[in-house]
Amino acid sequence: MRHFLRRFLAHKGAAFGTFVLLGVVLIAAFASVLYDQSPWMMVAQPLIPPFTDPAHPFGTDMLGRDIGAGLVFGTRVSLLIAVVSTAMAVLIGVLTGAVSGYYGGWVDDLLMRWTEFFQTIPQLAMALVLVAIFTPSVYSIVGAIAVVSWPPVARLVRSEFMTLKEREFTQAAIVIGQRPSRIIFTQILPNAVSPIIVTASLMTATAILTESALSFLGLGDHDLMSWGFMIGAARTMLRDAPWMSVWPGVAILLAVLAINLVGEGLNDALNPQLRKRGE
Amino acid sequence: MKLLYIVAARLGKAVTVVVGVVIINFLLIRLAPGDPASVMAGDAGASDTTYVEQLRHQFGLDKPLYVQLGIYLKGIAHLDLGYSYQQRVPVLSLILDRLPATLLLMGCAFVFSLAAGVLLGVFASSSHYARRKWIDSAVMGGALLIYATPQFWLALLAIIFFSLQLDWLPAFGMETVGAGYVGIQRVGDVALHLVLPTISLGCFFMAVYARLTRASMLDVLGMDFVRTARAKGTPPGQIIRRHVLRNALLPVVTLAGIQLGQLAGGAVLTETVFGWPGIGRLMFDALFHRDYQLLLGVFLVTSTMVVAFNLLTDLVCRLIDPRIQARS
Amino acid sequence: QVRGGTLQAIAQPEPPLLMLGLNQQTTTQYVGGKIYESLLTWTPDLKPAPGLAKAWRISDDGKVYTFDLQTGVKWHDGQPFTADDVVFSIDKFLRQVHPRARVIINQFVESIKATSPAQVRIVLKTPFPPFLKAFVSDNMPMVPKHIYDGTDFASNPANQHPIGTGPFKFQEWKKGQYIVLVRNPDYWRPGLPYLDKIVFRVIPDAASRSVAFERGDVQVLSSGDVDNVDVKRLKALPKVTYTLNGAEMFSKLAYVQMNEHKPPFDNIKVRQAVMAAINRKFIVDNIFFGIGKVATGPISSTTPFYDAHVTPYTYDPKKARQLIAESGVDLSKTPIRILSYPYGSAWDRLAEYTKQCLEQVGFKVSIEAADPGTWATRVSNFDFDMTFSFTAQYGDPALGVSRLYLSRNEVKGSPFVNNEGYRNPKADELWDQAAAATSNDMRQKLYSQLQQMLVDDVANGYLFEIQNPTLYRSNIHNLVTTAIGLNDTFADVYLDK
Amino acid sequence: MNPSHHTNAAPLLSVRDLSIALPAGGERAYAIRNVSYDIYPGEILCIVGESGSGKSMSANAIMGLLPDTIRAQQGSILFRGLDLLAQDERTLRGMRGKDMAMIFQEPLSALNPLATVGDQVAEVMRVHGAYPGAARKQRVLDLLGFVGLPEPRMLYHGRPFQLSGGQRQRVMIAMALALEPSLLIADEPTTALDVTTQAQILALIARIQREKGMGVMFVTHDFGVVAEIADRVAVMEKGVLVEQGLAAQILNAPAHPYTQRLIAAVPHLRRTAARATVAAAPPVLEIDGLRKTYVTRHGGWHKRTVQAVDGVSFSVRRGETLGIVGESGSGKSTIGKCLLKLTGIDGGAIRFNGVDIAPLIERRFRTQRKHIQMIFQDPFASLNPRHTIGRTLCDGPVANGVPRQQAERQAREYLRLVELDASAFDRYPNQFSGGQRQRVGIARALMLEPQVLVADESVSALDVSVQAQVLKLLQDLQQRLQIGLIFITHDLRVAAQICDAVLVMHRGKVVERGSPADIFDTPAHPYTRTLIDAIPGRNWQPPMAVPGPANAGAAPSADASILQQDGP
Ligand SMILES: Nc1ncnc2c1ncn2[C@@H]1O[C@H](COP(=O)(O)OP(=O)(O)OP(=O)(O)O)[C@@H](O)[C@H]1O
Ligand SMILES: Nc1ncnc2c1ncn2[C@@H]1O[C@H](COP(=O)(O)OP(=O)(O)OP(=O)(O)O)[C@@H](O)[C@H]1O
Ligand SMILES: [Mg+2]
Ligand SMILES: [Mg+2]
Repeated sequence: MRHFLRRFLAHKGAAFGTFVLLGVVLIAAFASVLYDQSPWMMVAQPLIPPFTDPAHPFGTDMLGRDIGAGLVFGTRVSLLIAVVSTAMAVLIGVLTGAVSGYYGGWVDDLLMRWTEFFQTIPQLAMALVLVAIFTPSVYSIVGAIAVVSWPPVARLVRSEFMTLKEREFTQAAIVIGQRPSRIIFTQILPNAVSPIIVTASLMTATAILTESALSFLGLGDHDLMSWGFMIGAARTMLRDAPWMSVWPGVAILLAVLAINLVGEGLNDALNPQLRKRGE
Repeated sequence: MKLLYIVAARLGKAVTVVVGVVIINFLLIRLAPGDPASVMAGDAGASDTTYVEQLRHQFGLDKPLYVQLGIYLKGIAHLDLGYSYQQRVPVLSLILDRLPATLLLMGCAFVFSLAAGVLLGVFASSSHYARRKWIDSAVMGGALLIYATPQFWLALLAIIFFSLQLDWLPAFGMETVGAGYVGIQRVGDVALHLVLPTISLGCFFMAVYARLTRASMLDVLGMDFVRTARAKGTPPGQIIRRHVLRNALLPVVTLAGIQLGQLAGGAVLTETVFGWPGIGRLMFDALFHRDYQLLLGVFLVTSTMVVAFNLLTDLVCRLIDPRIQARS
Repeated sequence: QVRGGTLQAIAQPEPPLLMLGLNQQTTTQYVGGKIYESLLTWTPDLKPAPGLAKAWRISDDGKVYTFDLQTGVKWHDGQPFTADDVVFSIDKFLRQVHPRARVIINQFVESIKATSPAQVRIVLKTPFPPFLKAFVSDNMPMVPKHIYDGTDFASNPANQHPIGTGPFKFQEWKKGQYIVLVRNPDYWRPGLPYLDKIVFRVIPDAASRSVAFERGDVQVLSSGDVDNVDVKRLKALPKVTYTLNGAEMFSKLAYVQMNEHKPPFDNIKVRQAVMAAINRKFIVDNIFFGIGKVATGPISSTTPFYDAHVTPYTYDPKKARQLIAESGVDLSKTPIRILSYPYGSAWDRLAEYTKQCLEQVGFKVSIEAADPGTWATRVSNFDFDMTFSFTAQYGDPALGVSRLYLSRNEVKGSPFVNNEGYRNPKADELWDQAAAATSNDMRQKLYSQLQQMLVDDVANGYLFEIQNPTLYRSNIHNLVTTAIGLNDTFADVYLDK
Repeated sequence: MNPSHHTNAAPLLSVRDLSIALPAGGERAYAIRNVSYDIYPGEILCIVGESGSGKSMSANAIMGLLPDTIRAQQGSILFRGLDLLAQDERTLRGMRGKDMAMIFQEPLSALNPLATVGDQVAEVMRVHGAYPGAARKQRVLDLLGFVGLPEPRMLYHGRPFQLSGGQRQRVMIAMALALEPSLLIADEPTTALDVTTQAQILALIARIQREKGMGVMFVTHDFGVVAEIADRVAVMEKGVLVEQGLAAQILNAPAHPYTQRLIAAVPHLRRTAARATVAAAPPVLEIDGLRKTYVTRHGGWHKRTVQAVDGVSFSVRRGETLGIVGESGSGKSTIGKCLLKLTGIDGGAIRFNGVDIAPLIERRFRTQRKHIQMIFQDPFASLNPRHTIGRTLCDGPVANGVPRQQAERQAREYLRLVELDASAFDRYPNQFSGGQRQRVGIARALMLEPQVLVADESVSALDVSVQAQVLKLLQDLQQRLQIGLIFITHDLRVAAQICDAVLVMHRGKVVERGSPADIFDTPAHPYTRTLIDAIPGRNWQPPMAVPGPANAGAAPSADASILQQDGP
């Protein structure tokens, strides 16, 4: 573990990513300390440019809402949506992929056909349809992102399982008489965790982008302040109040960047291939 | 012969998948509140109930769901994708109207992202291999930055900068309307219009390809046969070109197949921002108007395309790597 | 006046169809209004002017309408336009397919006959003074009998290649890109139109549309083409003309609709509290960027029979809280959901603003997003607590206002009727009397009474009168000359060189 | 073998005082230290030593193919008087493949999977500008023929995956020979191959060396191979060259204790004493007419069937050791898999204590599993890297309904039995050496107190010295617990050493059976004879009376040294 940490932090990008991500998480956690009022609250003159009013360093939007508050509370929502949807996608993907890869045969055939159904429709299109159908809300957005992003996880886990189940320690587990469910969860899964973690970290980043795209197209949750929502709302003000979209744009960029860097760091640290080459 | 069999078998599977997609979507869409009649009433800004009922009857929406599904599937079997409720035109002709624009943008963005991405990836990895790591870091850092930027944001900024401030490129649409260009002039005009959407659509995947190519190249560079090549006295440039690239390309091709599939559904965001008359926007509008048949038609066409691209990817992979043929 | 030139405009959202009888979306009216005509046109002060009818007479009892048609009018395919076409259009075509016209026709028209090839006589069942106002192109477009009679109107191939009598003929429609109309050389008004061509472009994104105007790619922006925030910037550009005229016939009015079928909004005091909790001036200034005018009641100031002397509501959160206290309603037990109105970002902002205001006075509020399909269905089925909406008034309260309040219009299944569930027998009676009264004084009296009543009851929460900014390059002339503004025929529009 | 030339010729290659440092954090600070040796033209120098002793490092250093992170620190490598360490990459590149060539260990991965065989062989000529034009293709074909590949014309356009391991290794050799280098470095070129192929390749290298008069550096860890081809031998231990000399001298009269220990651990083809024969108890396991056919789909309708096991019958009693030998692909592992029901069978019966277990479904058979256990081949792959040893050991009893506490007690007991430290219980597999891991594997199998134990190549992956320890342990325990042991191996020396009876398999069929003595001394079947002839260095008998710890396996001290070497 300590080895792993050292390797991970030796990666400069990963260290930076972790630093930013920690900051983002802290901001999310202490949002209500930083700003005691709801981000929806109209607290000042509309359209104060940034850095002109010390009370509102990030400026205000057309309703006089503090952009800073929006950013801070948006962190919470964007992160939540990203993390929850990724968790759901990983859960579905891992279950499907594990069963499919472990049992093979017709079970595999059936599950893979099912997976294909979801892969055949382009992701964003599918997400749009789902959100529109189940009416835009944080639940439907999270659900839709999860639904469109699990198939790659399933495929990944499936292929991991297909190789791992041929590994001798799995065979050993069969030979000593363990049940399939135990073998799947205690023997194979822990060994497939690192690629899953890496994929999940990247999916989290994609989820933030997807949420913002949905918001941009008018399918965000109107009760929750998210970065995507802020950009979507600022779109019409792009010319007159560019700061309204620049701030959340930068926030998304930073968060996605950080998560990616962390993902890459994890990848390098967890990937024995690279380790062997002594990098 | 063998190839033919594979293609036939895959086609069989593909058809089931596409039919499955259609059925699932058919049922899914019906879960949505509202139907085409109510949306039309809403758009008209007025209505009375009998009018709405009458529309429903006219569209056949008053029949039981399974009957509607049956009718629809029977239509598909005869290549009849039905009628758009909103636009009162056969769905197929609407889609065919939009398809060329989608294919054009898709093709350009695909070629751009793949070519630029692979080049960047190869460049970065060979810099890394040649121990010029800072070049590698710079290229990859740039790629990561592009990857992390929301696409529509980039697109909006591009319009403002390149077409408004600099006035270099047209901001939207597919061609200059009413200019009456023909032949080469028209090609040039369309090409100019393509630049911004292609770049803003392709950028994301370019970054993805660059990263993937680089990682894959570095993986292959660590393999034993590279050492064999070095032991023969092969210079680094040749090692990269003759040995590494082809071996590293396989995951890139696989991903490219997936990207093509994603593009097949049109690019709603890009089409929205650049007013590109593609299939993504058609789908989006159909969705909001509950234009069921049109929406299903779009899905049918795009999923058919996705399946076709998957098949194509498979074949390309087989060409690149003959081992796959032997293995399956 | 100079002949020639191409006018570039925007059709957004892209109309599904140009056949005005079958579709009434705003853009269909905009584009279709150049192809189809009605019997009359209306001046900005809502006086009738000749259209396809050169003269018209109303009998003293207000029941018989006689129209003398223009002569020498031809359909775009060369067939002559006659009284038979008028009879067919009204009696068969519109009666069957037009969601608004059919209501009027079914309710009031007893018979319609061609008395000569150039004269039509319509007999009403009861007097209905606003009847004449129905004769505008979007409500009563004239359609060719020789093409539609005996066919399935909805699937007639001519819908894709519309044939009307207007100054412009349909030429080409590249779906998702543009629609091209060309000059009709056989137009019945000699020498007109001036323009050779009108191109309507499809540009889905509002920001891109304003860029298009700035770059000069399009020369006209109709209201809604760009967000209000951009209007301010665009109208300050050199050689750009800005006008709010041309919407007199529609006089759209925005309101907050509260579901009076259930608590808490079944309580008048709660509704009054809402009116006091919202700063409507702020809405107009900051959400709609000053384009609009705070409304006083259900009838717009640009619609006849408007009465300004009703109880005013002012922004007063304290009063709102007091009203809630008086109502005895426990707001914590009745959380409300605002169903957002899916027609643009300003409406989203309005929902967000309203939510903040209401929470300030003690409501518990959440916002539900919806797409147009969901919105229409839920409002039609009374499945909402609060939402926003706006409707056009069509130049007369009897055409565009009463439909929202009559208790007989409180039926599930369609939006833009009495969805809020306002029930007041006294008001119903007044509406009917006012619609049938033949004297304008009488009507004014009845409508004044109604306005006071609806405002007191907060039948809907009247927010503001929507103004329609039109922006165009200053070398364009005669663009907005009638009560329907850009939806008119453009026969007189010309470009300076 | 002709060791007389040193005196009159200058060395072809002369390694002097070479030290190579390892990056920090490794198991030791240097890969090799102060190593010096010479290679003369026309001789084969074998470098032996156990895994990790630095054999490959010194070979790679000569070619200038050390990993990026590793550098030679001091010393010199003189090739015909030219110090290779002082040359720039361009010069070295010009020499590689032309003056010196290398054959790598892994025939699977050392060839570019996507390029044709012909192109890959021709490449070495292309980069050095030799044999231009049509001559080049002819040269490639000649080379392919020279290394004994069939149908060179067809192979020219073939790709590596279409070749067997032995054939690939021949392609590598052809590549190395293309420009007739004066120095050939072969890094374990036969380790991945089965005995018969190994014998062919060794013969080939020896022949080439004689014909072309090259100097050959041959890296191996197998003393049999050394005995087969070496002129001179250098022995390495943990990066240090401990002994070098003429082959005969090192093999038969090793001077350094480490060399002595290594040689003592080489299994003997002849067993020292016959074991007490097993009582005529009823067989615990009887196999009758076992058949297994693999069907692989080849793209379309074409099927390829492999008769992996074809009508095999045998039986094992408790306390008896049955060896199954045969070349690679003869179906040995498949028998093991069938016995454990890890794969379905296509015919025959598997009677365990008289009951046919073949038709049982998995759920029913699971309760019986504990009686038939297996020790897996690869000590690295067979332990779940994410579980502690304790957990791995307890999993079996727990799965069979034993309470966890009791299982843990039992596990500690077995750890002692296989001579592992009690602290092993809480450690992870990566903290153990290969030999220790294999002991864990044995303990895992024994935890369930099986009546039958299948050991599939259980010691093949281990170094000779460790191999000897593990074999000893296994034999002891098997006797103590009266287990019917089925020992699968391709190493005839090992089989000869521990089995009571041996089956010889060839293409899925049993071609001969009998006691080890019968089989190795008087093989009846021609195939058996080929197999025995292929044993490298079969004419060499490791000296018995080597002083020092001959019974290294039982000695805890040896264990401790392994722990230090491979520990975390
Ligand atoms: N790329 C590398 N990075 C760091 N250490 C390495 C690397 N390659 C080898 N080593 C270490 O160098 C030492 C010598 O390794 P080498 O490969 O020469 O052993 P070997 O004698 O060839 O063993 P084997 O018989 O297993 O091939 C070992 O301790 C090994 O762990
Ligand atoms: N899963 C499989 N599918 C198809 N063929 C297989 C499979 N497993 C083994 N075979 C084939 O069956 C034959 C016997 O294989 P097996 O693994 O039993 O050989 P082996 O004697 O154990 O060889 P080795 O010494 O290399 O381990 C071989 O030809 C092999 O290619
Ligand atoms: Mg080695
Ligand atoms: Mg085997």
